[in-house]
Amino acid sequence: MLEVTSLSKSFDGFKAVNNAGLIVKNGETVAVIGPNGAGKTTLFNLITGVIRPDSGKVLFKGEDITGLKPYQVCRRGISRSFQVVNVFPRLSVFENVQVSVLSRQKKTWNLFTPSSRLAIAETDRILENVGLSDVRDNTSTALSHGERKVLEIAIALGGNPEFLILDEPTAGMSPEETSRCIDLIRQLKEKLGITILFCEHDMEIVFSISDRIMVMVRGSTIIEGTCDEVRCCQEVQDAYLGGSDVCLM
Amino acid sequence: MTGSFFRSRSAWAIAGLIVLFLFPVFFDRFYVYLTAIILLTGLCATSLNFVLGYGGVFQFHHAVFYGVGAYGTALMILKSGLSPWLGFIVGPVVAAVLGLIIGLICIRLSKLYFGMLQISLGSLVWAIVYRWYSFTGGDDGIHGVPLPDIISSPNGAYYFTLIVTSASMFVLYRMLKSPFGSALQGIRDNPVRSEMIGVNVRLQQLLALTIAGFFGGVAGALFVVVDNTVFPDMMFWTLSMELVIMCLLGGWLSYLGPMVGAAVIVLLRTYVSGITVYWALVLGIIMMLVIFFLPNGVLGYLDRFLKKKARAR
Amino acid sequence: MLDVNGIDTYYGLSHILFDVSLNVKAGEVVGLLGRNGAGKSTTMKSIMGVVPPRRGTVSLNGKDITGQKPFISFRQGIGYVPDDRRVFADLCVDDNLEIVYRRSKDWTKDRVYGIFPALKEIRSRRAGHLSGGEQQMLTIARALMGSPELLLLDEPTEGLAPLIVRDLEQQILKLKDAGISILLSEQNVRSALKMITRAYVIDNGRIRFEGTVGELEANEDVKKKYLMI
Amino acid sequence: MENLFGFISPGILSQILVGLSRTVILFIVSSGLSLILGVLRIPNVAHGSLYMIGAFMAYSVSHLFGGGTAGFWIALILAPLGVAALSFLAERSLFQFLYEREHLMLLLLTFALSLVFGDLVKLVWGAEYRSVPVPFIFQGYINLFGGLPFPIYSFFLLIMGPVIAILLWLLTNKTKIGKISRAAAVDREMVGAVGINVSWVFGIVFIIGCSLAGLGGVLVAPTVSVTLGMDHTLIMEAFLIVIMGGLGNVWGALLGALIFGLTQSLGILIWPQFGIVFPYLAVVVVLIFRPTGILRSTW
Amino acid sequence: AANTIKVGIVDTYTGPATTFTNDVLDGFKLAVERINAGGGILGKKIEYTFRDEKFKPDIGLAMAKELILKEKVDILMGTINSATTLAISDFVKKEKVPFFVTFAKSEKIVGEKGHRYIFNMNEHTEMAGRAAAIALAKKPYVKYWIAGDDYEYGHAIADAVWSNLKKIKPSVQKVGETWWKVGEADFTPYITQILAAKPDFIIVATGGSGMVNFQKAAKATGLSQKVPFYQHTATELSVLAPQGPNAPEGVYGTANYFFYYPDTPENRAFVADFKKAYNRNPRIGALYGYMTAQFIAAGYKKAGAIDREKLVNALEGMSLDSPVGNLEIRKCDHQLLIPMYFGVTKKDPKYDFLIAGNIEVIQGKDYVPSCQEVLKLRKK
Ligand SMILES: Nc1ncnc2c1ncn2[C@@H]1O[C@H](COP(=O)(O)OP(=O)(O)OP(=O)(O)O)[C@@H](O)[C@H]1O
Ligand SMILES: Nc1ncnc2c1ncn2[C@@H]1O[C@H](COP(=O)(O)OP(=O)(O)OP(=O)(O)O)[C@@H](O)[C@H]1O
Ligand SMILES: [Mg+2]
Ligand SMILES: [Mg+2]
Repeated sequence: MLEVTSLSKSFDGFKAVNNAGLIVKNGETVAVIGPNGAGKTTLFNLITGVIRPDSGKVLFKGEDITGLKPYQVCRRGISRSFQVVNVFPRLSVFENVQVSVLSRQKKTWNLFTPSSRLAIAETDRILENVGLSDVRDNTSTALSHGERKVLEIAIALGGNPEFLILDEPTAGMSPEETSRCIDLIRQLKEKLGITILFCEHDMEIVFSISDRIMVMVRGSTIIEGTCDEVRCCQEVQDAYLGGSDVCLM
Repeated sequence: MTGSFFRSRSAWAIAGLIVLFLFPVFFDRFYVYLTAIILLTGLCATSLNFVLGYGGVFQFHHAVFYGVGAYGTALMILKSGLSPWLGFIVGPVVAAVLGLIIGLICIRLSKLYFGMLQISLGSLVWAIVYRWYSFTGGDDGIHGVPLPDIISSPNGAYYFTLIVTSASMFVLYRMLKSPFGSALQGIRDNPVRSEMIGVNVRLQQLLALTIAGFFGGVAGALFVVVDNTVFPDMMFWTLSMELVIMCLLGGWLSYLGPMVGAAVIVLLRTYVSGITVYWALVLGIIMMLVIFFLPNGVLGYLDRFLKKKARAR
Repeated sequence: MLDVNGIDTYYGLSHILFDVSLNVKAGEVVGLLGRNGAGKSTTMKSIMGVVPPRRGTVSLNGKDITGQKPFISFRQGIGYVPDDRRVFADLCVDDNLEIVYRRSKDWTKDRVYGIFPALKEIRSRRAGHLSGGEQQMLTIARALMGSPELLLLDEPTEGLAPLIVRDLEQQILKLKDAGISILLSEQNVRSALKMITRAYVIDNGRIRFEGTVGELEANEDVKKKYLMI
Repeated sequence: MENLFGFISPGILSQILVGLSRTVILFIVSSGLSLILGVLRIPNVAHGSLYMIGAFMAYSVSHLFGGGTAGFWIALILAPLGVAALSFLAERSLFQFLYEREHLMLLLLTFALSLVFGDLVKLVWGAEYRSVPVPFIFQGYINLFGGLPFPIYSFFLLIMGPVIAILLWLLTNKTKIGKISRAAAVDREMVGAVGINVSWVFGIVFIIGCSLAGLGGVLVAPTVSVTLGMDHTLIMEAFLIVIMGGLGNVWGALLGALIFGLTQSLGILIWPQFGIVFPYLAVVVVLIFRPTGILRSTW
Repeated sequence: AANTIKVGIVDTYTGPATTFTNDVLDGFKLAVERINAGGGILGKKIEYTFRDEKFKPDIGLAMAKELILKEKVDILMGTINSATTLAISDFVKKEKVPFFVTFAKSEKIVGEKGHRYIFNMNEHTEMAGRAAAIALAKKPYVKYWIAGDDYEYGHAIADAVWSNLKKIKPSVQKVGETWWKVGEADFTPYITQILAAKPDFIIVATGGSGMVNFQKAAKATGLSQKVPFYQHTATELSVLAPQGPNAPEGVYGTANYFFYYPDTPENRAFVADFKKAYNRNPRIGALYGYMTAQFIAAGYKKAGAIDREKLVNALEGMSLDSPVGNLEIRKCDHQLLIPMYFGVTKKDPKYDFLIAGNIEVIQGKDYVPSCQEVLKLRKK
């Protein structure tokens, strides 16, 4: 479904992403792991058009989407969440998601129908799915950190994506919230058939939900493979896991 | 619950309109004139706030559209020989087109840069109007614009202003509550995220700028109706600053804030200037007090106050 | 050295901390554990003076520091590492360290780079462009520059790669050996337990448990109820 | 066409030199504005008023000391100090509490302040035009290329410009207070949490910026009439210059002032009818090609 | 309001124009105090109220409306801003309220846009231009350069001087023009440019604070010693006094009034009164304000009733004695005919600032456009 080939991006001469490659097949859940500063977030930014690559190609469903604007990428069915919480602070939780839904329905040019009559059912369904119905009318700033992270995902879901990119979805969540979040991701994958690309530092999560893992170090892909392949690979151990006990799990 | 809330809101609007309609019956001509000025200035400020408060765009030279709307109307009436009513359409349309053009040039820029580039472009427009004596009357302006009979009397002008202003305010309100308005507010709060949910941020903002230009132009056309004159000062940057101040003073996050701000400024100007020539000093001090004690503007404060009361209940 | 005595803290109208008391003795690493929104960060902010408590007292080495400005707290030896990595985005890494108020010459840039060698390599890069993990290191490094006696670490491992987390755990223990007392707030209890000697468990703004690591390990009730493990 | 040749032949060089000297004052004032904008994020509309107050103070001081050369030199020291004192007052009593507010709100506040200052000047100095004589040693002119006169005072200005630019650059980029203020511009609370008394840092930066406005006022005083309303034209120009150069960048302010000053003087020679549009056109062109100003801004 | 005659004043009391408008107001007040002290007009006292329009026409117009509709003033007076004046003019025409223009210089006020209710109490640009042209034609200069503020007033003055000069003395040539923006602070670059063209004489059409600024630059660059130049109001006290002894000598200028000229008992008395009241010498505006009050009083007296129409009728063609001699309000266009003094700046041991010397008097009727000309303009 998504094919990234030899993508590169440098900032002031520093190669943040260097010849990275990645393939995600339909229905898969793929994790990107790598040390801090490996270029994971930058890779996601390149795929979604937030920044333009210096070279390389991104193919989505066989079409070239390299260098498209974020909104164009989004309209092709790719949604994402951000590492740092990035929601609409002055809007309510409901509105946060509703805007996303309306945008997907191409209704943002509608000047005269009140929004309050549009896309209500769908927005509520998404909120229900992610478990935010209770705080539907709060403004997003009044949410706890974990809830805001979930709202992040909900906004992304508003775009009814075929392909979802999540940047450290559980960072900063408590164990309880984390496990809820994992359930949610599983549901998305299984019930809705969404293809997911995510990055995460919590290896338990990575190994429990991903089909395949890509390991990035200093901007380049060093290995791509199934959990087991990656888990005990020496390079990965050295560069990232640092001999933690995951190999035994 | 939302239903009754909405009903009460329209009830308030209708009550307000009735009062305004009866105004000339009970009040002296001067107050009618003053109200007309407040209404049209408030419309101008509201149209600015459409992009400033709701769009997060630093539209620092909105007066250009006000002025161009006025000039467009006045020149159309004076020079074209066509029906004067046409002027009231041409003026705002020209303002809208200008809004689009200036928007196209500025749109890539953010915040303060946007504002300053707009001031530059607006000043170019101002300079042309100011220097093009043969067409625009130069810095003396155009005076004594002839109007259709029914709106040339003070009351006629007032009712025309009232009707056009309320219609415009209604349309603007509907737009803000539409998906377009939601997207616009989303862009204000978080442009990056908006783009990521598939909103074409630039295009959306451009449309907003065009709409704001149009209604700024409408306000300008109304000025011609009420005061029969136009002059280049109408598009000088100081007036733009004043409009921004109206928005902030009244409350730029509430819909009627700019209207309230306009009323406050116009009334202060009228009444304080009768007492002292140092009215700018008084105005300045009042503005400071508002900033200190009502950080969300007059209406912003009222809003919050009422909400708090409602919650307490 | 640090004594927090019955503080109550509010954000505007919302009451967040209720009668929170805790203490950190010299050379200790004390954990402040609890789930999201429990009030860990708020406790730290109250100690630092960022969000002054409305009631209760905070004292450092017997001196009352309740509600004083953060910069004074810092000058008296409290280093603060906030949870939301607030590096000075506009400055390079070096300058981030340089502008810190220096109480003494104990900690130099070189010594700090010794603890975080990764930072040395990127010393001239703009802090705002660093990755999340790099920023996290920088904030800790920055706090160290002030030669603190007490370090408030608010979820230092959030978003860090496992390798770095392990490194960091080592570093924190090193800091402890260097005589710095630490108050550490963590979600990641497993990681925290490796470093701390004592722990407080906070929930809903109230201290629910206080005891040594051993006591905590033994107390299944608290672990289940408040820590979800 | 005739016009065109008319101005090239007899010394366009001297024309440019003269154009340069006039940019100095623009630069000094805008650099102060840029400093305040870049660090404190205050779009200080009252900056123009401080420039005007500086000029009026220069008048009063030089008048007090007999209106001669000595008076001017004393004014050169005292008037910026006076403006500094005034801005200190404003900072401690107003701005100090409002740094965290929206930029637009600060704009509103400074606008209010400029209204107040404007009327205060009228109250204190009255409505008369005031004039400060050119200090004796700078009186007169010398003949440059082709016998064209160049006022000696302008030479003085030409030297002042770069001196101030270098001092300011050193201040912002090489001193700790400069770095602190750049950090504080982004995250004030955190700067406090690493042991720095931000409030004072901001205060100092604000005062330095404002006294530059005062200095500009003193320097301009001998060449113009000191009047009410002299703040008005200046402030807009200063803002455009700052934006053109890149917010918060000292060299940007210098470059912006140069572009502004030169397009202004040369523009009028080329097309007298619409001469006033040239500086604005320059801003438009610059911003279209460099949307955040010519040099790197701190925003 | 029954026992008073109410005069409303709208003018600019903010910014550089204040230096002129304050004098208008003070001159007016002085006359009003006298009139009231002498029992008022037809037993009624004059009462006045003034507004600061801040040089903004929209505010000015709103204030005029407020004064007429709310304060119900009998007479309106002001302003220094031509655009404001024209906007108000259109309104007073509808409301039939007499409006005395005290400082705006646009020719349109009594020309093209003139009407029954408007009175111009000062010279307009065309008049100033003619007066200067009459005097300049007698000078030997041939190669002229024209420079000025790039706005209506600057261009109007320059055009008026030039077209009239060309008419009177066809041999003059224009070698070039320079226009700078209003509020220009530093004129050195323009002066260099002008000097390069080596003209015989420069017509400088600046207004307001630009007058002083230009003179300072002329002094600093030595222009005033190299090429003589003319500025309308260059010799006026408000331009020369602030510069003290440092103002350039040899600058030609025209003005309606000096406190030291004409040296007649009437003027001396007026100056003494003014000085006593305000502790400063009266300037040009003081005369306009003073005479406006005098004409209002005399007009009502002649009309015999507090009636606007009668007042207008009474004022048409009326003449009064003034500090500068007998002045007439012309019937056809309501223009005050007032002498113009063409002079050149010079030092005088009596004062610590420069004054006008070699004064040539040009009588009002000699430099005002003829009634036919005005009527032709009005028909347009
Ligand atoms: N706009 C930028 N300018 C300069 N350098 C940048 C920029 N964005 C990222 N970088 C650099 O690129 C590298 C990769 O950053 P990125 O944010 O992609 O890392 P990451 O893999 O997401 O790390 P983490 O897990 O810590 O979030 C970092 O070293 C960072 O400093
Ligand atoms: N600025 C604020 N205004 C209002 N409420 C706040 C603010 N900051 C935090 N809160 C609320 O205070 C409570 C405690 O927050 P705090 O940040 O102390 O939790 P925490 O234990 O640090 O959680 P986490 O592990 O998610 O960081 C939460 O319910 C949060 O919603
Ligand atoms: Mg990342
Ligand atoms: Mg926290």
